Amino acid sequence: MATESRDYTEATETDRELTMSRAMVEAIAWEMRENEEVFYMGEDVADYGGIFSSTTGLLDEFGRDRVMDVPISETAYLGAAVGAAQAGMRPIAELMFVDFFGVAMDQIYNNMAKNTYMSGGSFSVPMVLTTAVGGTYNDAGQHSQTLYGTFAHLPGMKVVVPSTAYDAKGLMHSAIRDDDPVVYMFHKRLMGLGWMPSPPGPKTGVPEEDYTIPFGEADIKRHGSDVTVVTLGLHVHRALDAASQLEDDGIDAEVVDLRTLVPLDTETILDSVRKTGKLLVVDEDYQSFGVTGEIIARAAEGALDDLSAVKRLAIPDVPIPYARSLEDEVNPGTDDIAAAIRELHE
Amino acid sequence: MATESRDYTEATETDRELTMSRAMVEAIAWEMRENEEVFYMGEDVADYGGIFSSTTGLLDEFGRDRVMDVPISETAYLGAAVGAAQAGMRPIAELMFVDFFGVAMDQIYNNMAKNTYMSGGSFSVPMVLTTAVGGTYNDAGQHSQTLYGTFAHLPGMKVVVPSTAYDAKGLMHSAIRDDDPVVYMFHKRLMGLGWMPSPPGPKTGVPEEDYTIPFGEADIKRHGSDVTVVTLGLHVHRALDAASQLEDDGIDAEVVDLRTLVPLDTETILDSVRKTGKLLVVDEDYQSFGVTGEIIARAAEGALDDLSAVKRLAIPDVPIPYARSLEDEVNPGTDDIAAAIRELHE
Amino acid sequence: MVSVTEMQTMYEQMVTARYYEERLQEEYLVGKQPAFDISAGPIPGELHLAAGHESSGAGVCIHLRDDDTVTAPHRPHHIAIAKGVDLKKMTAEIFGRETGLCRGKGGHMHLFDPDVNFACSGIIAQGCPPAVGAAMAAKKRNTDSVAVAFLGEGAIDQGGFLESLNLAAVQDLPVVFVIEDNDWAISMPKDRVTDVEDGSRRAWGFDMPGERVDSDDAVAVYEAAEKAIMRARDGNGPSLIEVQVHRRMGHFMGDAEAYRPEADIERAKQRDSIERLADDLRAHGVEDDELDEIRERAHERVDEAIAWAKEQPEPDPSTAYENVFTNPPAQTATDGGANTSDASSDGDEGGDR
Amino acid sequence: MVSVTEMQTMYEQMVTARYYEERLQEEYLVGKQPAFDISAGPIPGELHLAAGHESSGAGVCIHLRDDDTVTAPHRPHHIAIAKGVDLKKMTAEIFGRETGLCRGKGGHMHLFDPDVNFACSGIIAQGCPPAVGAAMAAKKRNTDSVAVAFLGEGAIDQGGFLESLNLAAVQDLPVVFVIEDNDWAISMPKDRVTDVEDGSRRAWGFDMPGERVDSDDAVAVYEAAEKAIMRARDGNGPSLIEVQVHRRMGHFMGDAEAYRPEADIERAKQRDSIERLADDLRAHGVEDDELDEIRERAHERVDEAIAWAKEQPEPDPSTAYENVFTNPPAQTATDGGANTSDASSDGDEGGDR
Ligand SMILES: Cc1ncc(C[n+]2csc(CCOP(=O)(O)OP(=O)(O)O)c2C)c(N)n1
Ligand SMILES: Cc1ncc(C[n+]2csc(CCOP(=O)(O)OP(=O)(O)O)c2C)c(N)n1
Ligand SMILES: [Mg+2]
Ligand SMILES: [Mg+2]
Repeated sequence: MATESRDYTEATETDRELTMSRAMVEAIAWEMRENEEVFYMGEDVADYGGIFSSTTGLLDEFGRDRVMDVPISETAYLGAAVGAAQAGMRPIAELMFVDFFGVAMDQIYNNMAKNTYMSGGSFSVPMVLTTAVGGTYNDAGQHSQTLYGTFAHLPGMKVVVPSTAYDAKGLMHSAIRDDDPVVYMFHKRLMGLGWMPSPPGPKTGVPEEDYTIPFGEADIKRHGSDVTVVTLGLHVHRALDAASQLEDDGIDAEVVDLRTLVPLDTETILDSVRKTGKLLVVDEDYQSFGVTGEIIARAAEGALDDLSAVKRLAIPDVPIPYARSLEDEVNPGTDDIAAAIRELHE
Repeated sequence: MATESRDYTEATETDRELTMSRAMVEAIAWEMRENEEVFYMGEDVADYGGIFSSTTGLLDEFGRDRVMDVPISETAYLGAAVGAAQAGMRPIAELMFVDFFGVAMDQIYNNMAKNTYMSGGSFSVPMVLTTAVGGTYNDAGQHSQTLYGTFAHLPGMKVVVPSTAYDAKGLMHSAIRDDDPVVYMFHKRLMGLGWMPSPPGPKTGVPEEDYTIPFGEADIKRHGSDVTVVTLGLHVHRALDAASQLEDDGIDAEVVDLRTLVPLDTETILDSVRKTGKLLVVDEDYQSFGVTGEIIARAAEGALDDLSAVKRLAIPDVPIPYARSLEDEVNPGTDDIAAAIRELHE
Repeated sequence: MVSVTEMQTMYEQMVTARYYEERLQEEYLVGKQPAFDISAGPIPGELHLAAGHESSGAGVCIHLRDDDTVTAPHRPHHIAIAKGVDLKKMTAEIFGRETGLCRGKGGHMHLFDPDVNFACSGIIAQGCPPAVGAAMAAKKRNTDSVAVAFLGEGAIDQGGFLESLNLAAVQDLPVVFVIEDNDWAISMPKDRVTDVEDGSRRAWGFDMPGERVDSDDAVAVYEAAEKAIMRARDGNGPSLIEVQVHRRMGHFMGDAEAYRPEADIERAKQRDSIERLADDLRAHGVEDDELDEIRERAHERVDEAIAWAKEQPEPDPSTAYENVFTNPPAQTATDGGANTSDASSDGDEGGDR
Repeated sequence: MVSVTEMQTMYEQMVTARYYEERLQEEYLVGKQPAFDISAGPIPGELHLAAGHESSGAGVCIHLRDDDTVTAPHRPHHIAIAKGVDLKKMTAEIFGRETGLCRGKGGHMHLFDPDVNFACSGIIAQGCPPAVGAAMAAKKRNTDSVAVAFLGEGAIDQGGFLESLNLAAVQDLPVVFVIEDNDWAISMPKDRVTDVEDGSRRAWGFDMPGERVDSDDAVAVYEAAEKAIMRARDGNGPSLIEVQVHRRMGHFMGDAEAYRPEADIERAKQRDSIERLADDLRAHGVEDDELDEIRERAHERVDEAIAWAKEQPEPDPSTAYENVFTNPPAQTATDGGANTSDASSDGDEGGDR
């Protein structure tokens, strides 16, 4: 599947810049206006507006019936979202931190993800599961994971990970309109929260009108010819920074933002690898049995002869530690990425 | 880590052959006799003896206090096992089917797996989580999964998958004696149940005395020079059958039984791949973001130059369907493996 | 008050369910004798029969319409029949056929019929949250539809059920939870797993009405269910009902019940709700002829469904790759389909993933 | 009946907790002003302070011994202090230092002290099952140790808590569940998430005694806890207690509480359990001097702990790879440690994985 190869700066060619959080909410509000069947439920999504500003302002516009605070009963309310979706509504249900998936995974992976298949297609589950992911602010092992691989591994869910406001809005429109369950994972560090400063990258120009971004199309956020860096979420920005650093040294890295893990855009990865011959995969999830392994495997399956070197950076199979020195050690940084690209280039 | 390269038939060089279920139970009973702190809890593990005969006879010998039926409250009793383990006991807790993990995953991956790390090592969690895995008997999407990758991906658990009675006993002794949480995944089709006939492979000779098998040592179940087949669980036997079929055609496949996913014996894989240059990974879990990807990635990282072809067979990212024709289609069979080896060999 | 016609309807559903399972049992054992092999024969996999549970399905579902939702657990046939699930397609599904309710993908524990809003599933208490969600949808849409979640007494210790009680209560949702208490959860008697004899007491802690029907008298079930369902339909919120039923067989086919006292098996077999309802009907002046007629009609319908199902085609292997998504992505997530050389030469199936 | 000495002990624990958190708040805000940045300063990450909860920790833990187990939720400091967790090491942990309780790996939500069998964690109701397990171990070993699980009123809707009640009840385990009802779960008031005003009613559905202490009077908490803990210690099974406490601050630092009515904040601040206990002590003839002395001693201890903690070394990055396992496998699971060139040149850390 050829990706529409959009330059990283193109999206910013509009006057209006939004944070990722505002872009997400804009899409949700638009869909709620259009379609009465869309509603949002989660903990602290009404008056609070979402701990990570995923629902700011929605209560005021849509009222308590469509923006619902629910008990701390993830099994009950995520499962209820499945039931409402099977009845034809379009619930958006928020799991406050992805780290909490374990209290409700049965409803997520057995009902939400499988009911379409197991019913032979006679039921659909058109719901969006929104959830905050990621570390970098020292919240330790139960509040800092991304768990990208955990969700992408289990069939039946589409899995979306935006890295910019532009992508966040388009992917949210697509997610709500999709007739299938979509897990929409937003990285806290990219949301543009006042109390958790984002890097400059995720705040981009965002068109006022609604638009969709198709699932399964990776986005080449930087074109380059020497080394392919495949990544997603926060690490798109770290990879871009690393690539900039290396420019002066004449190393030209290509940065592929996966944007969706399911479906996965294998072709864009292969095209890039065929060009550069060198693959670095950067992930904020645990290293083994996850995203990095899958990307490398696809490259090996599809372009083994073109591949001269592979490498990966991810959380090295340890829970996320609390102390700053420890978390920084295990979460791949810009310097780590630059060093890895350099190593591959040699 | 060099694996003790034991011939597949060696284990059978003893008079006494046991089913995998009896070998497992023998190890558990031995450890319960030795150590009063070991106890077993789960649903239907007392009078019933375990739905898959994982506890046959234990109630009679050890009584209800040490072989405990518990309410259908996986969160409560698996979490209780963590608490008892942290208090210094050595619980074995059974999750009847691995497919049910979703109702209790928080206790499994956040408490059982992480407390050692998050306490900085001041607590240990010496427990074994036993669970039945696998399909082939048409029990559909909520009772036929292996979920190998799901467990291996999350750090803090050792993950064990025996394929023979000999391995099952040794790995069980190791699991109970280990000071860390061990997820012990036994494949229903290998247990030697009267009502679900096993292939001949898993029933092997088993020494009467206790013995351990170290974690992190793959076992080459068949030596060969042409193609490396890396697999585990049920598919060890399918791979061995496929290898036998191909012998006549002069194709000499090596079959590596991983035995433990965490820790993973990368060196044995690499040694084999360096020798054959060709890698087939066969898995009964979902294909993407799981075991097959990880093994291929490790081979690519460690032996890219030696690698001339890779291939994988796994459940093709669909829930496990019920009907025989459908389940057979998605679960890699002996013929599929033989065809894949042949293809790689060409 | 129950009418004689309603009693006849319940009777018909109950004898249909009983005979259906007797026939299923026969078919299930084909290929599994003399040695029982769960994966052999025309119906492989687990099979949980509900003989002794019939009053619950019939007594509750008689109050329901097609637009009301029912979720059932792993022991679903009597409920499905009472809810009006298409018997032929359901049977074809159990036989794993292409024209089954789920195209052969679900099997006996996973029967989905959108026409009557029925679904069942295999994990304890799993249907409770979706039933709450169906009720939530009904409330949001301002319809008077209701939802009913069935579960076994072994499921009342499972978090998902307990959370559902609270969510339903605090949002005043039109949902009724029905516990089928057959005294056993596989091999575990109720008193080994909870201190509460009357499972409807679980409702107390959530400020929800709870009521226990102490016998599997279909008319008593009818009355308790009527109250709860009307309460829900009228917008007055959820209820919990426990119904005493009996497990006349092993937990699943092949369960020898070595753990179960002989006397308990005998007791379960003696108290048959179907005979009891027949007596009630006779007491209301219904002739034996009429009862025979009902039974014959039921048997015919069942035999026809089973005969039809057995003629249906097995699903083509390539359909295994379909239905993962309603809107399949334009590209495949894996190279799935490559497991057999046949499948990979068929260019089509990869598209639907 | 509570003795004056016990009241003094509770008072000391309560003022220690209050002052400790006041000091933590100061330290937490270092580097976070003028613009609040959760990841800046010497104490990054979330910080949940328990001002207004002190009576609960003190009134319960005064009945506990070191060999009794306590699990606490995300708001743990007052409980940890009352349980006797090492204050210096706990503080060093909160500052993310190498000599902290968890070598800097846990932080404020994950304090583990094996010496007094204390642990806390960050996911709702997560500590309930392990407390049940500690009680199970005590019963199996025939000791008279007990376990106490603390949770917030927002946690009484979570399956893990509800399942734990049942498991504890059916096995008659020596465990006490203590709900700290501060009226709020972050921004959600209790009546938005459950219909039950008195959380101790949750016990009814499991045949367990439940009792609510309607004010945050430490002596009243003492009495309810005494009864429950002695019941458990004497082998008579579990209990559930709900204690009314007050949240004097935002849910976590940085929470502006825009959702919270001004009057509610005022009300929470007025009713201070520490002042109330001081009055009680005075009524029992304890002089102001003595109270001042207790407070001074508490402040000194806190200041000392904080000063000590701030002098402790940060963990060496290489220690991030340690402690995944107690018995690390001989080989590494990944090539972890390769994230920085520094680490990968250090041959040691790979061994401990
Ligand atoms: C979460 C979960 N745990 C365990 C099981 C295995 N299991 C299937 S049926 C059953 C017993 C159920 O008993 P009950 O709810 O009383 O229903 P009954 O079978 O008696 O109708 C168990 C333990 C499961 N399916 N799901
Ligand atoms: C399973 C789960 N869901 C949600 C959260 C997020 N969360 C953390 S604290 C909290 C509110 C807890 O309220 P309560 O139990 O009353 O304790 P309080 O904070 O008031 O002391 C929530 C929703 C979580 N940690 N775990
Ligand atoms: Mg039952
Ligand atoms: Mg609270």
